Amino acid sequence: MSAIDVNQLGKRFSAGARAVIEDLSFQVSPDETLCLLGPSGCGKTTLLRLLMGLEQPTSGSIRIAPELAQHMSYVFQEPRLVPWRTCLENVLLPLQLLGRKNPAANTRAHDLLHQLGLDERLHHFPGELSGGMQMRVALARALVTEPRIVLLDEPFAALDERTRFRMQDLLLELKSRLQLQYVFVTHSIAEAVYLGDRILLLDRTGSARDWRAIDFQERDQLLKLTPAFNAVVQVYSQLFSDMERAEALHVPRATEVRA
Amino acid sequence: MSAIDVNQLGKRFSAGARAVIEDLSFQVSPDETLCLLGPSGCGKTTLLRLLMGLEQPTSGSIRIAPELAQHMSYVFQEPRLVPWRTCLENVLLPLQLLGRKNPAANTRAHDLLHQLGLDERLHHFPGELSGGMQMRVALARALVTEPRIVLLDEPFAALDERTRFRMQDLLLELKSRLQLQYVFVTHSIAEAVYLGDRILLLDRTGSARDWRAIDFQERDQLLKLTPAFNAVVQVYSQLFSDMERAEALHVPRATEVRA
Amino acid sequence: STEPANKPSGKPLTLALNWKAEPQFGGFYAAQVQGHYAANGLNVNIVEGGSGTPTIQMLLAGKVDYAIVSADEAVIALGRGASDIVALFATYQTNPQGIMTHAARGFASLEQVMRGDGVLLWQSGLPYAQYLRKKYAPLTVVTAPYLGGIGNFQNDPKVSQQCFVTSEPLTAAAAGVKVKTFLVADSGYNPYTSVMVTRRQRLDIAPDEVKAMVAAVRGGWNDYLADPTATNAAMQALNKAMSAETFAASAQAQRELIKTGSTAQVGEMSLARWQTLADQLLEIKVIQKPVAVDGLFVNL
Amino acid sequence: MNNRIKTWLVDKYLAWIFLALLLSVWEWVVAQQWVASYLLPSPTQIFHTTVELWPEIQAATLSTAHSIAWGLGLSIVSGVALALLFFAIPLARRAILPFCIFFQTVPIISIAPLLVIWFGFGQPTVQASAFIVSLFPILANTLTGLQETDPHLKELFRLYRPSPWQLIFKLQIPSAIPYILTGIKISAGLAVIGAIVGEFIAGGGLGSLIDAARTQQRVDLVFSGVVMSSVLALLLVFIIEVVSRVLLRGRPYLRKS
Amino acid sequence: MNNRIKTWLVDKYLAWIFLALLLSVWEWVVAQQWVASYLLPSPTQIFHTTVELWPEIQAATLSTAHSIAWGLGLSIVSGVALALLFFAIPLARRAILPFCIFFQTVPIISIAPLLVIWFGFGQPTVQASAFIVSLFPILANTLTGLQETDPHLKELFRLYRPSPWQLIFKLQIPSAIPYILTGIKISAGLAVIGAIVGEFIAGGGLGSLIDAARTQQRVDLVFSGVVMSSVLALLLVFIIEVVSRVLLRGRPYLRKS
Ligand SMILES: Nc1ncnc2c1ncn2[C@@H]1O[C@H](COP(=O)(O)OP(=O)(O)OP(=O)(O)O)[C@@H](O)[C@H]1O
Ligand SMILES: Nc1ncnc2c1ncn2[C@@H]1O[C@H](COP(=O)(O)OP(=O)(O)OP(=O)(O)O)[C@@H](O)[C@H]1O
Ligand SMILES: [Mg+2]
Ligand SMILES: [Mg+2]
Repeated sequence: MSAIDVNQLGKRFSAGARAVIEDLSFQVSPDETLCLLGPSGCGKTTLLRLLMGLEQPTSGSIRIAPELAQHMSYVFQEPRLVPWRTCLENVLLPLQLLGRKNPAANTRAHDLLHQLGLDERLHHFPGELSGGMQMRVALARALVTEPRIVLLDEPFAALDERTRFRMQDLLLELKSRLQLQYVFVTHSIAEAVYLGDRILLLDRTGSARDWRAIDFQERDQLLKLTPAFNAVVQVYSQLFSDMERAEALHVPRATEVRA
Repeated sequence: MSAIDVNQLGKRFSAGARAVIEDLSFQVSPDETLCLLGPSGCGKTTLLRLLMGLEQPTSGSIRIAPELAQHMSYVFQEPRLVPWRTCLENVLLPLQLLGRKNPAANTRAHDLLHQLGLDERLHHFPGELSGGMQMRVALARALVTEPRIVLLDEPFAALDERTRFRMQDLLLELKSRLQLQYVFVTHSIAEAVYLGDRILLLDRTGSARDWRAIDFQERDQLLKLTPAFNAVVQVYSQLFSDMERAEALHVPRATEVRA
Repeated sequence: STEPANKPSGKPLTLALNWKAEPQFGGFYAAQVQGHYAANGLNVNIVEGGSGTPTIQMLLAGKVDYAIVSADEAVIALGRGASDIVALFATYQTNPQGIMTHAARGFASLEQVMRGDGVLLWQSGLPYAQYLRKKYAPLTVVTAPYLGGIGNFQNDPKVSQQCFVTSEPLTAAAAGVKVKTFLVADSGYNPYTSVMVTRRQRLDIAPDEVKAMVAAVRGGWNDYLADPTATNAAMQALNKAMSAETFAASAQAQRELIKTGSTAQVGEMSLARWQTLADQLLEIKVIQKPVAVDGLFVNL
Repeated sequence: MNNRIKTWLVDKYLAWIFLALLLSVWEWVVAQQWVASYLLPSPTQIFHTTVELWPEIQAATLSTAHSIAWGLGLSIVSGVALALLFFAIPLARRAILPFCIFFQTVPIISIAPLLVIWFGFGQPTVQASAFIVSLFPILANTLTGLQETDPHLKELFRLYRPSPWQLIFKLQIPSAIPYILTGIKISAGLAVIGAIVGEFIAGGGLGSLIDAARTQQRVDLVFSGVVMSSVLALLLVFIIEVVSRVLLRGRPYLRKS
Repeated sequence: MNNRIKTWLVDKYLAWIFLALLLSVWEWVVAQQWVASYLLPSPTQIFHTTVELWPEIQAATLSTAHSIAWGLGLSIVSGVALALLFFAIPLARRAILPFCIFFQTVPIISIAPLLVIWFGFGQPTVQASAFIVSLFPILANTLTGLQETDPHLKELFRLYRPSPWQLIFKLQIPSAIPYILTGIKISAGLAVIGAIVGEFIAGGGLGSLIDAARTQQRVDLVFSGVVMSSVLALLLVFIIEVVSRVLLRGRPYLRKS
C-alpha cells in the first residue's frame, strides 16, 4: 500500500481562474522520499498545501496512509514564527499544543536547536534573528514532534551553501535514523536529486511532466561530485529546459545552460 | 574617489552583545559591483542595512558618493510587499512617494513586470502570489526608480535555478545598459563569483576575511562552465571551509566538500 | 438605657427620600435625631435620593418600605394602574414649587412671566408645567430644560427658572442676586408635596407599624418646626454642599408652607384637595381617565 | 461586492428572529403580570404609544439624528486628526492626551451650565455633547492603530523619503483602518447617548421626550424614545459598515501577506 | 522593565508642565472676571474647597472608586468572554451583537431609574451602571482584535489540531492584546462616568456629591468632584498601563516578525 496516493488531482483558486494543478496522479511508497521541483509559481507550494490539507482540491482525491497522516509535520516557505515567543518557545509550541510537553521533549527541543547551530539564540525573539536563523527555528519546530512524515517548502532557500549542505545531511540522517519520510519542495535540481528518491517535476500548465526513481546507494556530500549524480542532474536540467521551451516563457535574454 | 568607503565599521545590537561587525574597512570603486558572501547569521543583512542607513553604526563610518547616495535602492531579504496594494500598485509605490508618477515611469513599471514574467499577475494582491513571484515584484519595485546603485539582500533565494539565472542576467544587463551598480548579498558562492567584480567574505566573528577583484571579460551563463570560473569558485569554497574550521562550528556530521 | 415599649424589629425599615438631606425632610430626620422612631419601636433607615430617583417606582417594586413622593406622582401612579399606593403624611400643605425671576424685570404675576419675553428654565414634563402651559396658553416665553443650580439664571437677567421657594431663591440671595418669586400654588395648582407613602399591603398587614411610623414622623416634624437647630446640624453632616446659614434660612422659609393653619395636625390631608388635584391632572391629560382618590390616602 | 452586502443582510435575519423571540418572552412576562406594566410596559404597549404619538416621535428622532450626524462627523474628523497629531508629535501626545482622558470623564451633566452658556440652548449644545462623548474612542483607537503600523513596512516607505503626508495617507491610515472602524462603531453608540444627554440639558429631540416622559412615569413613552434612539444607533452602525465595505472594496487590510 | 516604567514616568512630567500652564491661564481668566466665578471657579478656589471638605471628598472618592473597580472589572471579564463567545459562535454574534449595540445606546441616565428599581439604592446600581457603559468598547475591540488574528499564524496552529482553548489562549488573545488594551482604556473613562451618573440617582460617592453641589450652586464643589473623578480615571489608565507593561514584559506583541 502506498504512503501517499494522489488521484486526478485538480486545483483552481477561483471558478474562472486557470488551474494551478490539473489532473495530477502519483503514488509514493512507504519510506520513499519525494522532491517537488519546478519553476517559480508553478504550484509546488499549492501541491504541498493540498497534501497537508491546508487547501481543498477542486477535483480528484488525496489519500495519506493513516499511520502517517497522524504524524505529519509541515515547514512553510517563510519561517512563520510567532513574534511574541522566543526561539525556544516557538520550538516548544507544537508540544504544548499537542499536550506533549515533557522533559524528554524538552531535551529534544534543545538538541535540535543545538544541531541547527542556534544555541546562543534560545531566548531571542524572531525579530532579532537573521533570515536563515528564523528558517532553522521553523525547521526545529517541525521536527520536535517526531513526525513520521514532514512536508518541507523550500526550507533551505535562505541558507548559505555550507549550512544548507549540513541541513541536507541532517535530514538524511533523520530519515535513516528515525524512518522519517519527507516531501521536499525545492527549486534546486541538485538538491532535489540529492534528497529525493523520487522527483516530481511540475510545470506551469498544472501537471507533472515526468518523474523517476533515483537509487543512489549512499548519500553524502561526496555523492555530488560523482558522474552518476551529475548525469541525473543533467537529465533533469534537460527536462526543465524542454518544459520551458514548450511553454515559451516571456523572459528576454534567457541564456540556456547547455547540458 | 571611491563609490563606497567603509572605515573601521563596528556594529553591536545592544551594549553587552557580541559585535556583529567589527573593525571592517573596505572601498568600492565606481562601477564596481560587490557581492557579500558568508554563512547564515554572519551579518550580511546587517552590513547591507548599515550601507543603506537603516541601521546606525556603533563605531566607524560609512561614506557613499553623493551622486550615488541620491539614487539608492534596496531589496529586502523578504518581499515586504504592501498587503493592500496589488502587484502593480506595489511597483508604482516608490514613484508615487517620490512624486515621479508619469506615463514613462508607468511604462517602465509594466516593462519590468513583463521582463520578470508577471504580466498575468498585475492586479493580484501579494497574498495571491507564490513566494518567488512576491520576490520578483519586490525586485521590480526596487528597479522602477532607475537607481544608480541597488543593494540586494538574497533576492534570488526563493527562485528556481532557471528563473534565477535569468534574473542574474537581467541584473548584468541593467548594469551595462544603465550603469547600474549593485551590492549583492548571497549565500551562493557561484552566484557571488558570477555577479561580483569583488567579493567580500564575512565571517561570524564580525570581520571580512578576504576579498579580491574578479575580472572576467564577458559574463553570461556559459561562463559558469569555464575552468577559470570554477577555479575562482574553488578558491572561495576553500576560504569558506578554512573560515568555518577556524570557527569550529557546533554542527555535527558536517561533511566537507572537497575543493 | 431602657428598652422602648415596642422592640424595634430586626430588619430596619427604609424610608426613601427623593432628594438629599435638606430642610424639606427636616421632620423625618428630626424623628431620628430626637428619638421618635425608637420611641415608637421603629428602626428606620433614611436613604437619600438624587436627581430623578424614582422613589414611587421603587416603592411599588418593593425595594423600599416608605417613600417620599409628591402628590401628583401618587395620582399619576394610580392613573397608570398602581392601586396599592397609600399616602400617609403630607409635609407641605402649600406646594413650594415656584417660578423665580430677576427682580429687575418687574414682573407682577405668573401670567406676566408666562406671556412675557426671555427664557424660562423648567422641567417641562412635570405636571405643574403642563398646568401652567395650559392655563396661560399661548406662552410667549421661550422654555428650556432645568437641571438644577442657578448658574444660567445668574448669568442672564432675562432668564427665569423654576424653584423650590425654600431653596433656590435663598441661594440667589446669598449670591447677591435680587429676585422675585411667584408660587405656582397661587395659580390654582397646589398638590401636597413631600408626601410619605407606603403600599396598601403594608397598611393591611402591619397597621400598627404604619401608625407608629406616622406618629414618629409627626413628632419629628413638630420638633423640627419648634427648633430645627440640632437636626440641621445632623443633616449638614450628610450634605456638605449646603451651608449652615442656608439650612437655617430654608427651615425658616418653609414653616408657612407646612403649617396647616387650622386645628388639624401637621401632615393631615383632605379628600377635597386630592380630588381637586385628580381633576386638574385629568384636565391637562396627564392621567387619561378619572381615578378614585378616596383610597389613595389615609389620615392616621 | 454587492454580494457581500447581501450576505451581510441575510446574516442579519438571525438577529430579527432572536428579536422576535425576545419580544414574545417580554410580552408574555408582562401579560402574566410578573412585572407590573407601570414598571415595564409590554412591547405592544410601547408600539401603540409610538404609533399614537408618531408625529412627535418622528420629529424628535429626526432632530436627534441631525445632531448625532454633526457630532459624530466632527469627532471622526477631529479624532483621526488629533490621533495623527499625537502620533506625529509625541510631545503633544504626552502633554495633551491626559487632558483628553480628563475631558472624557467629566459627566456632561455637571458642566451643563457652561455648555449652555457657550453654545446656547438647542442643537449646538446637543452636537457639542455628542461630539465630546464620541471623540475619545476614535482618538484612542486610531492612535493605537497608527502605533501598530508594521515597522517593516514603515522601513520600506522610509527608503523613499516620503513626506509626512504620504506616510500618513499611504501607510499609516491604511494600516489603522480596522482600528479606526472599530473606534467609529463604538463612538456611534456613544454619540447617540451624548446627543440625548445633550437634549436633557438643552432641550429638543428624543432627549426632551424621554426626560418629560420620565417625570410623568410614562414608562411606555420612555421606552419608545429609547427604542428610537437605539434604532438610530443600529442604522448608524449599518451605514458605517456599508460605507466601509464599499470604500475598502475587498482589499486585504488585515495583515495577511 | 523598571527602566521603562521610569522613562514613562519622566515622559509624564511634560503633562504636568502643560497642566501648570493650563491652570495658570485658567486662574488668570477667572481673576480677570472674563468668566463669572459662579460658572467656572478658579483652580485655587477648587483646591481650597477640596482641602476644606477633604474627609467627605475622600470618602466619596473611595466609594466611587470601589464601584468603578467592580463595574470595570466585570466588563473586562465579561467583555472579553462575550467577544470570545461571539468569535467562536458567529451565530451568537449575529443574534446577540445588535442587542449589545442596542443596550449600549440606551443613555444610562434614562435607564438608571430602572436600574435603581432593580438593584436598589447605592453601590449595586452604581456598579451596574459603570458596567453597562464600559462593556461595549472592550467587547467591540476584543472582537475586532480576534478577527484580525494573522491568518498565517492561525494556519500554523491548525497544523497541531489545537483545542479551541489553546487557540484562544495561545494565539487569539495574544494577538488581540493591543486591541483589548485600547478597549480597556476607553472603557476606564466611561466606567467613571457610568458610576457617577449611577450615583446621581442611586446616591453615594462623588456623583451624589456633585449632584447636591450642583443644585446648591456650589460650582467649586462640583469641580472638586469632577477633578477627583478625572483623577480616578487617570489613575486607572496609569494602572492599566503599568499592569500591561509588567504582564507583557517587553514581548513584541506588535506583529513585527
Ligand atoms: N534586531 C536585532 N537585535 C538583535 N540581534 C540582531 C538583530 N538583527 C540581527 N541580529 C543578530 O545579528 C546577527 C547577524 O544577523 P544578519 O541578519 O545580519 O545575518 P545574515 O548574515 O543576514 O544571515 P542570513 O543569511 O541568515 O540572513 C545574527 O546573529 C542576529 O541574531
Ligand atoms: N490564494 C491564492 N489565490 C489566488 N491565486 C493563488 C493563491 N495562491 C497561489 N496562487 C497562484 O497559484 C500559482 C502557484 O502558486 P504556488 O505558491 O503554489 O507556486 P510555487 O510553485 O510554490 O512558486 P514559488 O517557487 O515561487 O514559491 C501562482 O500562479 C499563484 O499566483
Ligand atoms: Mg512556493
Ligand atoms: Mg540576512
